[in-house]
Amino acid sequence: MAMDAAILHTFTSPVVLFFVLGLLAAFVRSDLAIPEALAKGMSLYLMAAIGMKGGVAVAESGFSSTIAIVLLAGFAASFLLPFTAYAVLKGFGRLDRINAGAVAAHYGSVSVVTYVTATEILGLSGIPPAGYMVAVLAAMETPAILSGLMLAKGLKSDSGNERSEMLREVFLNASVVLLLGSFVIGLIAGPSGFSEVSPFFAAGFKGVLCLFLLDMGLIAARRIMMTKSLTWRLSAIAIGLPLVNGMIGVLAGTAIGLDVGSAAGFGVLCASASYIAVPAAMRMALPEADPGLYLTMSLSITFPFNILVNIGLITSVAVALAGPGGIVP
Amino acid sequence: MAMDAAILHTFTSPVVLFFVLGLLAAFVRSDLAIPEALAKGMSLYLMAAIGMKGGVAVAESGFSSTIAIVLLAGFAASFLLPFTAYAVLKGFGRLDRINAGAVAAHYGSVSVVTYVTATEILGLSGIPPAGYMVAVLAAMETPAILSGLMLAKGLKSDSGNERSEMLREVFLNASVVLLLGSFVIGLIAGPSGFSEVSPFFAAGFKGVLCLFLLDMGLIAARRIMMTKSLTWRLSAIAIGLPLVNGMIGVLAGTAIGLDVGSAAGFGVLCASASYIAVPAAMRMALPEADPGLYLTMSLSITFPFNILVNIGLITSVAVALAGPGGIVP
Amino acid sequence: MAMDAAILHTFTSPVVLFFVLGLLAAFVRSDLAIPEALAKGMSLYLMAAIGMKGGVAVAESGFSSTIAIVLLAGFAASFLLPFTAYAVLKGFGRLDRINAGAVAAHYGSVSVVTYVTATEILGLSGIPPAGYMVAVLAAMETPAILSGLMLAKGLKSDSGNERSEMLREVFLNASVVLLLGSFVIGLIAGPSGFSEVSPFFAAGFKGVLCLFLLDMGLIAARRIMMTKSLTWRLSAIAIGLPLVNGMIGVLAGTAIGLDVGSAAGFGVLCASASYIAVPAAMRMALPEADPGLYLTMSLSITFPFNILVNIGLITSVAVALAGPGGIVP
Amino acid sequence: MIETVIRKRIEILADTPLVRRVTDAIDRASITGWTVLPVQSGSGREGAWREERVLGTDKSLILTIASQDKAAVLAESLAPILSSHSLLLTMWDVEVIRGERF
Amino acid sequence: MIETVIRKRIEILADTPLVRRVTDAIDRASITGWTVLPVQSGSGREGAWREERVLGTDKSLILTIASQDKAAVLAESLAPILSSHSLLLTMWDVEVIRGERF
Amino acid sequence: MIETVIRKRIEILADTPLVRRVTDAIDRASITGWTVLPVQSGSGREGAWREERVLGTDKSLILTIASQDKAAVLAESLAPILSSHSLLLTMWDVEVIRGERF
Ligand SMILES: Nc1ncnc2c1ncn2[C@@H]1O[C@H](COP(=O)(O)O)[C@@H](O)[C@H]1O
Ligand SMILES: Nc1ncnc2c1ncn2[C@@H]1O[C@H](COP(=O)(O)O)[C@@H](O)[C@H]1O
Ligand SMILES: Nc1ncnc2c1ncn2[C@@H]1O[C@H](COP(=O)(O)O)[C@@H](O)[C@H]1O
Ligand code: NA
Ligand code: NA
Ligand code: NA
Repeated sequence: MAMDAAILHTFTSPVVLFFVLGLLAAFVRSDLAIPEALAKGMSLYLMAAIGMKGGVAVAESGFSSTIAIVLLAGFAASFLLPFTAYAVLKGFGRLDRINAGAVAAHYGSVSVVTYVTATEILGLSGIPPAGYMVAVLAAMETPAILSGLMLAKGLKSDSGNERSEMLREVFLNASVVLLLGSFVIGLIAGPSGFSEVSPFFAAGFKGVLCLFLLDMGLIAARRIMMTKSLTWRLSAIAIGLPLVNGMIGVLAGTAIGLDVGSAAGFGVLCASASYIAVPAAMRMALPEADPGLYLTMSLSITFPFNILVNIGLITSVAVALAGPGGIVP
Repeated sequence: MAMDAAILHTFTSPVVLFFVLGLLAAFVRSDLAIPEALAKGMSLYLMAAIGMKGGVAVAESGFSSTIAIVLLAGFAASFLLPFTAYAVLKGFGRLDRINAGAVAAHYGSVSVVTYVTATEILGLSGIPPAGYMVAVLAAMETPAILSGLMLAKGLKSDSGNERSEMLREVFLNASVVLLLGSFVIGLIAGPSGFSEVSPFFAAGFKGVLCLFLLDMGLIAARRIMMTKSLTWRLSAIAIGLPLVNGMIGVLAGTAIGLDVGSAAGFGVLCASASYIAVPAAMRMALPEADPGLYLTMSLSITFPFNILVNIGLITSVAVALAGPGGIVP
Repeated sequence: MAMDAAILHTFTSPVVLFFVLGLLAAFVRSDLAIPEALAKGMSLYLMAAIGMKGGVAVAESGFSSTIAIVLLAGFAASFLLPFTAYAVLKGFGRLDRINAGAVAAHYGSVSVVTYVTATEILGLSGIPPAGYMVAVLAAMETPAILSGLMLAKGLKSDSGNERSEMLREVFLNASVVLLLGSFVIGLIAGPSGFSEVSPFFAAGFKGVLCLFLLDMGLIAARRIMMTKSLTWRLSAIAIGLPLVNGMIGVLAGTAIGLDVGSAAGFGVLCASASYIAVPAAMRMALPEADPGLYLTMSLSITFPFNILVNIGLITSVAVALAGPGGIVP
Repeated sequence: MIETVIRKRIEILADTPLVRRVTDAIDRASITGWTVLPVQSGSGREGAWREERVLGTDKSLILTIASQDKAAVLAESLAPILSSHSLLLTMWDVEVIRGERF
Repeated sequence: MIETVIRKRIEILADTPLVRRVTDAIDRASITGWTVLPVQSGSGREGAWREERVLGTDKSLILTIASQDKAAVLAESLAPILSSHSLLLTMWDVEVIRGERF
Repeated sequence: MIETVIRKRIEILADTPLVRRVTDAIDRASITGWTVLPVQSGSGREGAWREERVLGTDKSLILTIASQDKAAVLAESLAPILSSHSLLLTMWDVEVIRGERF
């Protein structure tokens, strides 16, 4: 039942329907396009809003040892998942070292919008993830960049100076700063401070997400139509990795003792692949890698697969794992 | 009474007042300007919102034979109105064939923002048009482009390949895709799905419309101050056509058996002239035509005339035609 | 108590916290940035919203002689404050005539966002300024530009034609037109007309202010990190002037007989320094002046000082001056 | 000293709806690439324009680097529509590094 | 081979509030037109700048194509304010098609 | 006639995340300044791109005016990474007024 519900909610939610509209519009080669400044602004808005909401939730619920454990788990997953991805990309995917490392970094890191869409769908199913999961989201953004670079370049390569500069840029990239900053603001402001700004950050949220996903649908579909680098092997990996990583995540989340919504959320985080923070970091740190590869895989294949199929799947597994009593914890 | 009310609502509505502010600011040569990316984004937002609202309304009311009839009427009006416009523009207006065809296309097509402003004013008067009128709006966008091109170029001109490419671009232009796509999303999501996103798409609507009309006022007034192509004959046509087309529309709408608000809405659609989708199509398909002509006529004369005068007029006529019992159908 | 409350509200308000986040993010050299088109759009939105709200408030309360008096006081303050500022900047600050005049103009004029932030903090403390203070805000924007130019160039310099063109540009600059225009729209539309658009202009206001202050924090901190022109003397002036001007304003406001919130508001207006309308005017009228000076002083020092410290101070003084009975007037 | 070779740089100002037509012509001339820059406002024989992005009638600047020969092919193929489509084409010689790319 | 003629291409970087002054000078030199491009950030003797659009102190790039003579008139008329107004002017020869337009 | 001198104008197209690396190189070549222009879309050997600003992988155009010598220093310092970092560099001679600035 929960599975059917999650899938049904996926395909009647305006949020997902706008994503599909974007895909279709690009496939029929319509000139529909969201101005880039606006799209960028919407992505910042979504991060600020999700960050604050998470902080407010933790301000209400208080800290617990679960939070510390799941933060650690997130850190570990982000750092370790690139290693298996790298092996598959080099072996089955036939990529060279540099490109395999660059792509692997994307799959260890996370996609904020995939997570946000999952929280909407989980919310509709009555099992929203806990607020602290936003901190996990932020924690999972960057470790994968480090392991991806290690895999691509080995440990020695860069001069110490360049390396520390690079680390600074990775750890202080826009999305990490905004997510964590808003999270802390939510913590400090608490429910009463948040209520002042909730008409903007809470009420408007799903509508902005609709327009942003419309744009992501357009960009994802146009990219796959223009790509020159994709092979069937890589396409298969771009679907296989989120499937496997999602299952690992949901199992780990359940094992840690997360509630069913948070376990599903953790699964989605592991399944998702970055297409905002990591590509920019790779342009800087691994300019020799082909952006046609990593952007097309993460944005044009994995992202739609996660939105349209995998979130529903992961939710069903989380519900099944939680057992009959799990849904109303 | 209804007439006075409609006119009063026109001039105390913030929506219209911001348009007037834009006109005035441009006339005194203030440097006030809305960033273009934002203006573009607002126009997309307005189309997505009006499309969804229409779809939700039809999801609630169900389909009826009236919808089929008025869709057909809209299609016919959009295709046929350019023919009379063309005759007047070539005869009285003294334009050559190319320019007369290009301008005529604008007057057969529709202005989304004029329609949206009319729905606000009609809503304030208690006679909102039916939700399915949004589908009519979408249906009326493109037929006029075809007849305008036929008039300008004759039937033979382009190679088959170029022609089919052009047709694709015309029928899949951004506003048609977004309007129809959002309409279908509204249909699928229905009232319950829409309620999730209504704080964004419904509550924010009038405010966005205010800022967008501020920008349109600025652009319309600046354009008329910079134009080199306008004659008094063309100015007269830019007022005469919406008057006549509006009356034709309101009569046809009443004859078809539409409720008073929808009949007025149909009149406004016929009266309005496109200044977003059609100019871009003309730059592509008729680059030899002078954009100074068609943009100045449709945007700088017809659009303000419709907003400030003609919507009120059309509403009064619709109310008068409906008779004493017509207002509460 | 009111002082503690004001300070507490300052540092738990999301609005101020986002400003601090922007400052911090820039100081650690994060690449976080709000698209410029969006930032510009937010500043226009804030002006339109504050203007309308002021107009609606006056439509409700009616005109009174207090309004005329405080408008005059605002005009006078804006025109006169640059004279003392000029003396200090030339003497203690060691600037030449041109630069001293240019900087002085900024300190006579006002910062819309500083005022808006103050109204939020005053509102939280239960003593919001009166609606007509928005008209005072608009009135104080430009006189300072005139006195600054007089100080920098003397009275004779420009040809009559150039001068009148310059005056037109100064008096019809975007923010004056938008503030006054929206104020008049609020007056005409009144509470009932405003209720249509209030979900956009009222409910969204604080959230937009958060993101705008995030951006201002980023820009202010980046500018001070890139500046080459700042001396310790000028930094001291950039803190001393708002302190002194704020006290003058709050005393004058109380003497005029304003309620405690409006007196504090008047103090904030005198204390604030323009960094939007005036810099652009100076680029036009005094291109020889160094923008590195006036932007860094007003935006990177005075603005944060006002937001983080001075608004709280001024509020406390206003409350103290009003005496025990003053708070509940 | 680094070695440079001479190539043609061609810049074409066109209505944004016509950019595809220009880049198609560049591709047909088998030039390796092109880059599009945004344009804000302008003035010409047909009057001034600004703020036309929302109307969809704004302009863009297309720049492309090509060998002398390919540049000539491109100029030749665009010449017939330069006037009718209000295109503005300028070209000049530039030095590039690793010119074999172009 | 298509026939081309040589014209001057002049590009002027100016504060956005001063664009009108520059385009007025272009019009006064009776040049047929100009085009304005947006600029994002920069650095010069007076330090670096970025993100100044919201403050209204950003810069724009004005480009114009003119005959040698008119270009000289324009350069002459802008020369006195180049320094005081922080304008940056470069010009060079370009080939244009149908040069009678300029 | 106003007096002009010849300088090099260098334009470099780079991924936006790499702009800092390019401007650092310009500063290291002790050139007085640089200016960055936005870019909208493009196409090259690695395929076409557009709308990548939200992904952070869009491109920017950096332009700088320098003396012949400093231009050579800059070209030399960027040459090693031109290919690996997909930079596109063109340079040509321009006339500037008050050339002592550069
Ligand atoms: N011949 C060319 N002319 C102009 N721009 C080019 C050219 N070749 C490549 N580009 C630009 O440089 C980017 C990277 O090129 P590439 O490294 O060949 O994929 C492209 O996306 C274009 O924006
Ligand atoms: N001489 C010129 N220099 C630079 N840009 C020009 C020139 N003439 C025309 N333009 C640009 O080309 C567009 C079309 O010109 P026109 O076809 O003459 O109206 C103008 O709006 C300008 O943006
Ligand atoms: N050598 C240069 N090359 C390119 N742009 C420059 C150069 N020098 C200055 N600029 C631009 O001109 C602006 C003003 O320069 P300045 O007046 O030297 O501060 C800078 O902010 C840059 O955008
Ligand atoms: Na992941
Ligand atoms: Na029509
Ligand atoms: Na002040």
